[in-house]
Amino acid sequence: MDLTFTPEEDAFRREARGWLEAHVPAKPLPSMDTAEGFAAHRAWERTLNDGRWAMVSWPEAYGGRGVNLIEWLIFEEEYFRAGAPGRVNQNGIFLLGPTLMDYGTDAQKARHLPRMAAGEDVWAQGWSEPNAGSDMAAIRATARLDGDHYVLNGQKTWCSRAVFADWIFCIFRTDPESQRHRGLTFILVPLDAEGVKVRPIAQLDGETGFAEVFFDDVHVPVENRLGDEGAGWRVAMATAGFERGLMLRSPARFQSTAARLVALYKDEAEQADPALRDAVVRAWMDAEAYCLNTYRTVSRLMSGGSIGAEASLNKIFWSELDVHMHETALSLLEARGQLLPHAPDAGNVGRWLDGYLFSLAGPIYAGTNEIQRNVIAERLLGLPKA
Amino acid sequence: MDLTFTPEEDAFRREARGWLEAHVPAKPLPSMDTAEGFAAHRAWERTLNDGRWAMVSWPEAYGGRGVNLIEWLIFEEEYFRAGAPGRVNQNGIFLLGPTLMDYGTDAQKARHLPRMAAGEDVWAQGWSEPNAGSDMAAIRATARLDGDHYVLNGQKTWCSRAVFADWIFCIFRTDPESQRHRGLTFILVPLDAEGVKVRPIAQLDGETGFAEVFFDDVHVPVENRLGDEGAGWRVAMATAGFERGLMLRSPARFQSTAARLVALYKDEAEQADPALRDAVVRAWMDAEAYCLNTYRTVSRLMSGGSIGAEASLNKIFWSELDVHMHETALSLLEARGQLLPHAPDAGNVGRWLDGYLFSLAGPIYAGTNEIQRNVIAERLLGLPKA
Amino acid sequence: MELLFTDDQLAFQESVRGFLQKECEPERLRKLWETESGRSPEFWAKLAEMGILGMTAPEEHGGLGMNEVDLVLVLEEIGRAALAAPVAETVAVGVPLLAACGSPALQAEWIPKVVAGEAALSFGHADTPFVHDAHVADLLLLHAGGRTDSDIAVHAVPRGDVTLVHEPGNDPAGRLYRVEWQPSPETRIATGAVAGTALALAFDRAALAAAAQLVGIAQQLVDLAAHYATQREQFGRPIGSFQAIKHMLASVQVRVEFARPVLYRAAWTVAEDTAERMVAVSHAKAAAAEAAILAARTALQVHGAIGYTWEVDLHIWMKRAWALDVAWGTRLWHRARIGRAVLDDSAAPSFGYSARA
Amino acid sequence: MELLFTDDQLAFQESVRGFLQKECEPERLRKLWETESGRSPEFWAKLAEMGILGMTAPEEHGGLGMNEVDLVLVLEEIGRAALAAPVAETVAVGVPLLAACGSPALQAEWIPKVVAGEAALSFGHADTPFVHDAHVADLLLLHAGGRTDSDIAVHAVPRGDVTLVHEPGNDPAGRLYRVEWQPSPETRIATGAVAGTALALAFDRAALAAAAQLVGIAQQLVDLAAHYATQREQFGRPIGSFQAIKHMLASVQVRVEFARPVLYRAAWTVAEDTAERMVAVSHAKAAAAEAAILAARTALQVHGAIGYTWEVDLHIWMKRAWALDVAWGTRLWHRARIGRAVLDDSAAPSFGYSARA
Repeated sequence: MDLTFTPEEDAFRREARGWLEAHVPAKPLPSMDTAEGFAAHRAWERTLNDGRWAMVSWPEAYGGRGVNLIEWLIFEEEYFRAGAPGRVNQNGIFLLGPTLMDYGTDAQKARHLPRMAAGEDVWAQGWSEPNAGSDMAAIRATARLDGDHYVLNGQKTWCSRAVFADWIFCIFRTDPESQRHRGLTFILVPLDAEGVKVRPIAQLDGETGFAEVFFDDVHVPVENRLGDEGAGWRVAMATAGFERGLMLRSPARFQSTAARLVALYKDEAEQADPALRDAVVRAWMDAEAYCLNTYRTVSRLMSGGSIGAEASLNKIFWSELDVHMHETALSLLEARGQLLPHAPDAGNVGRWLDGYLFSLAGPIYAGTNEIQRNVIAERLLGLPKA
Repeated sequence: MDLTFTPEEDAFRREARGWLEAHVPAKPLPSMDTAEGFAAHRAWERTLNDGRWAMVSWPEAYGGRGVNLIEWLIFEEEYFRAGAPGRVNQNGIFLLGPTLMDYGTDAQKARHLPRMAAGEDVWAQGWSEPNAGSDMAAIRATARLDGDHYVLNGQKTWCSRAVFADWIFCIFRTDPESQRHRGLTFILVPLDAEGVKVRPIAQLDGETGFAEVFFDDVHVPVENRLGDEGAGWRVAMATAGFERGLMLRSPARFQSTAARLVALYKDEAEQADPALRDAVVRAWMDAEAYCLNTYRTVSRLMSGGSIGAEASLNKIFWSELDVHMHETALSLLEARGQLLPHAPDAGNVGRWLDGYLFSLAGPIYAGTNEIQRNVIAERLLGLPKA
Repeated sequence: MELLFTDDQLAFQESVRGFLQKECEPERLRKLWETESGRSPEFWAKLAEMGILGMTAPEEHGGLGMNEVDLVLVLEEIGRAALAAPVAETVAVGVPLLAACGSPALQAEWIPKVVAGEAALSFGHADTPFVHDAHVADLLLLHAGGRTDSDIAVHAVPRGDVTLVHEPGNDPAGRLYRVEWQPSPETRIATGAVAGTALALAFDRAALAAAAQLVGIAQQLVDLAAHYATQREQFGRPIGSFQAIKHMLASVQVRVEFARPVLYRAAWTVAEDTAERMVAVSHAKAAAAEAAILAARTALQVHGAIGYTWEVDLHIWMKRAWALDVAWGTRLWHRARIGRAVLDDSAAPSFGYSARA
Repeated sequence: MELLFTDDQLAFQESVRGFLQKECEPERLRKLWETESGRSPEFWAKLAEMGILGMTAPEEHGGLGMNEVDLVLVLEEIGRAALAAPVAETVAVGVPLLAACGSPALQAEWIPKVVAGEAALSFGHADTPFVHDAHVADLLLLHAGGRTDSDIAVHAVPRGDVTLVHEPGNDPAGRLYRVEWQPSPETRIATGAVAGTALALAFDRAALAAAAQLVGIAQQLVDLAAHYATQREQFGRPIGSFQAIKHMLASVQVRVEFARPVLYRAAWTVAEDTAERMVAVSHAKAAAAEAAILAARTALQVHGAIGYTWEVDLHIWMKRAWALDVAWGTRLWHRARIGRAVLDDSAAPSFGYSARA
């Protein structure tokens, strides 16, 4: 155990911090759920890529820096400290990219990875269907092999970014006789293909971060299949796997929220109810604990360890922490906390309401916390299936 | 709605308060889980009965005062305010007594009620068996009709008071072919009958409030059956019914604990963590809410209403409240809270530890809170059975 | 001693519920949001026809002369319907305050209009930053001066004489305004101790009305989630058959059910203006808000992603819960008020248990 | 940067676990309770043989010269076994304090005896009312004076020279004593800043040791409950197949798992005596205690009535959890200490996120 950063790690941090200080936009970009904001975020991805900071953990051959996971954590810490924009292409960079490196053909890698890195192709993900949410294996959308093409039919939903994205990755049922997680195939689909219809889904705040995607006899070439036919579940599980999930929820995200909460508390301390002090301390503690646990996990992975059902512990911890932090902030803000960001008196506190609404999705997406608790109970604690 | 007490109610309260002030022992009695304490508590029951305060809600014909439920609440308020001893015969007075009045023959009433009222017969209850806890219908102990006797075999457990009690009431399976809650019969058994063996169960605090009771060819006359053969489940449900359960958990019990917690907080306020102030307030609020809800329920019952699955809401509320109050007290007491009552430095705070251990049984006994949540979900909210 | 509503009170609640179910279903609420004011004069007139707007008005002004015990169940229904109209502001707070402080002429001018559905009121208090639905209130009752000082006064100011700054908030059913205005002798309707007493009572009435609505909202959220859980299937069975779903909804129902008697008792203490009023109202507001906030979280979790969308109605009630939670004192504010009475002043007796013999 | 134990550290943990499973099973613990001291000199000698008692002793006194990172996993196992012996007091706190403040002669007198299993130590600090297992400690290290004033001192007092007042507590595995004694120049081993620094460090070592044991206890409680839930049948199936049971145990495991890295980091800050030590130790103690207390509640609920009995072993660990929860600072005490650093002094950097570039 050695909890000091090495000189090399410090140097990497300095380099990242310097670049980010020089390049992070001074003003926050508009929401990426608007056309204007999406374009601005895509431009930011290009800027990152120009500095070779878009995918630091990718191999250099694909435009990354090939850094290890500790360095990736350091980069994320600097990224959040700098208040840099959200990653509009996170589905591509963190989920599909690494999966392509593992399962893709050379042609697929050459075709997709550079454009993904450069922000030229922004990727949406299409996991869920209306009747396959928590029950992810209940997929019904079909892909029928017809010569050198697949013909796609069906519907995907909760496809984040799909309104403005260029491509989507999905799993389809290629064997109509198959049940559950067998007979599925992982396919990459351009969102401008004929027969694809994207319907934005308005969220409860009125924004459209999600969409439904309808496939009506959509033809895609066989080359768009990732992995073998019928292996879709395994490829999808790899995509959703722990290391990649980790990248979407780096500790710095929660530590930066905790730091903002601490600052808010200091502003409000005089009039705040004394009970809130302890709530702020707990939020800070849990953000630290999440960070420490990630360093522990990463240390283990770097020593050849692997991670399985523990990912479910993580999911529960960060999602509950995120809700708790935002609830505490709203308690501190009292009536002001309900103002929308553009209200005259909202100042800079309107962000907490936005963040609260987003945090409430945490215990739901990426596998509800109920599903995660089943996984922990059955796989880690050995309790019998129902 | 009228939340003032009537002059008659006030007069009843005055009378009860006066009698209790004159009669409640100045020093707490020893634990009723010891032989000495049991005797002292039995003597207290006699004193109560002499003043006709043992069973205020029983009809006058059976030695009670025939008061209504509001007056019963008033009596309990005064009883707890006066710090009067726990009721060693509560299983008899509050559970079996009213059931006898509903289901008993005249001979059974005449034989049991006066002796119960006078504390001459103290009753234990025998609901559970080792494999019939939450799953109460899984009863295996048998009663075989043999001429004018039943022959009892099997085992009951968690029989509170059975170590020193005189009688026990149980349900037995009279139809060996029967399943679940059919074919059961409610039978009254003297604990000194031949073939009855009582084994005390030590609790985690070392006291023996429970016992196991073993029946080995125990013969009891047919007259000891309460209700019809095969109707045992119905009679048992009546015994455990809401109104009777209410009597075991009168609001004053929790309000008196809340009042002690408030007093403790005032003593400790200077050095107490500010977060505990809010915890004390919440405890006080919930004790009040439990009281108000009881007055509401009682008002409804007195207007001809009835109560069903709502009893499960009650069970969860009071048991969680009781744990919360004791946890808060122990938080206030810090290291001192772990001292046993006889420790030199325990002063009068050792009672909180005792109370905490007892409170932890609340979410378990009388139907675990998990069972209660099932009942609420299925019967009140209409969710489907699994 | 009886903690029970009369058959008449329960029957009126039933009829209000039926009326609101018919007139105020989510489809209409959504259409209202798209109008400029977000409120409907036609619907306001229907509320008058139902007798709701006249409930607290004195009989001499055409009202029903009822009190908070009569009103509390109606306000629960208003919460359950997520009604977008200043009923609480007008009926629960405005009319009683006007009746207590307004000159006979002022009362005669305004109260009959309210009863007829031709005017609405709202109320601003220094302890809360916003005035709710001020844009559709014809007359604003406003607190001037501090809480207890000699300058304290109640003013009645027509909307045309103030400047309203709209503060867009999360809940379309209750718009928030900062009111900029100048107190003047012409608008002043009470001063000194009379004003102080009336303002404290009006604040408690507003908090009580919020509590009542929150109980209705909480129950509605539980019912919506239970209904959804009965329909929605995953893993080949309704999700409501999973114990996790059952237990989380059951836990919410416990909090909702135990907020009710607290609410009803608070309504009685306001109606009778007893010594326990402040503690009882704070208890009601804190307990109702806790139930509603827990209900919102749980209902969303039960719905899953679909509950997070604009097109599913769930958010209508969630937003109402979040908004009313922090209106007229947060849970912590109210618990702190109880704490002062129970822990510092020893001024709060326990119901029953502390009764004098 | 690496938050990981070495293979040697993990192997030693394994061997300690095996040893304790064999030597310290519940049957033996219960027999010990019935002895007068509740502690076993034979077992103490075995702990010495295992090398546990010498872990922190300097090599010159026959010890292994190890630090808190080496020790923390062993203390976790000691918690998991509910060991009734003053290992934490002696090894984690006493020996390092003696090694830091004791004269060479005093060290040479006592430390080899500890290493050999012939002596035990305990520690008393003014911030905590009781000295644990003082009755079997041969030498007591005691805090005299206030926290920071000029009178502050560390004394080393043989047990024979103090009066022990037994304060019977709920946990048989850790007896509580009030120590009555007179400081004298003969017993004084450090004064002033040296004493202040050493006492603060000793307090943190004690809190860290309690945290480590609490993590072990918490995991043991979860494992016991999971095992029971797999065996116990109701309604014709193992109760562990019910989602309610699954979810409550899963929720505990989350807290246990996230207490671990916090604990390990705290051990490292103590070993290195870094600027973050106090905050890290407080975090570890508060997080470990929270996990253990939740585990105790949940394990009891899973067991049902049987868990409430003396004859089932569950209470052995519950009582240990309750006792260690309030030893060396309660959760609230430690969170308040974190609060002062984070909210008042801005003295607590975030791990990684606040790193200097």
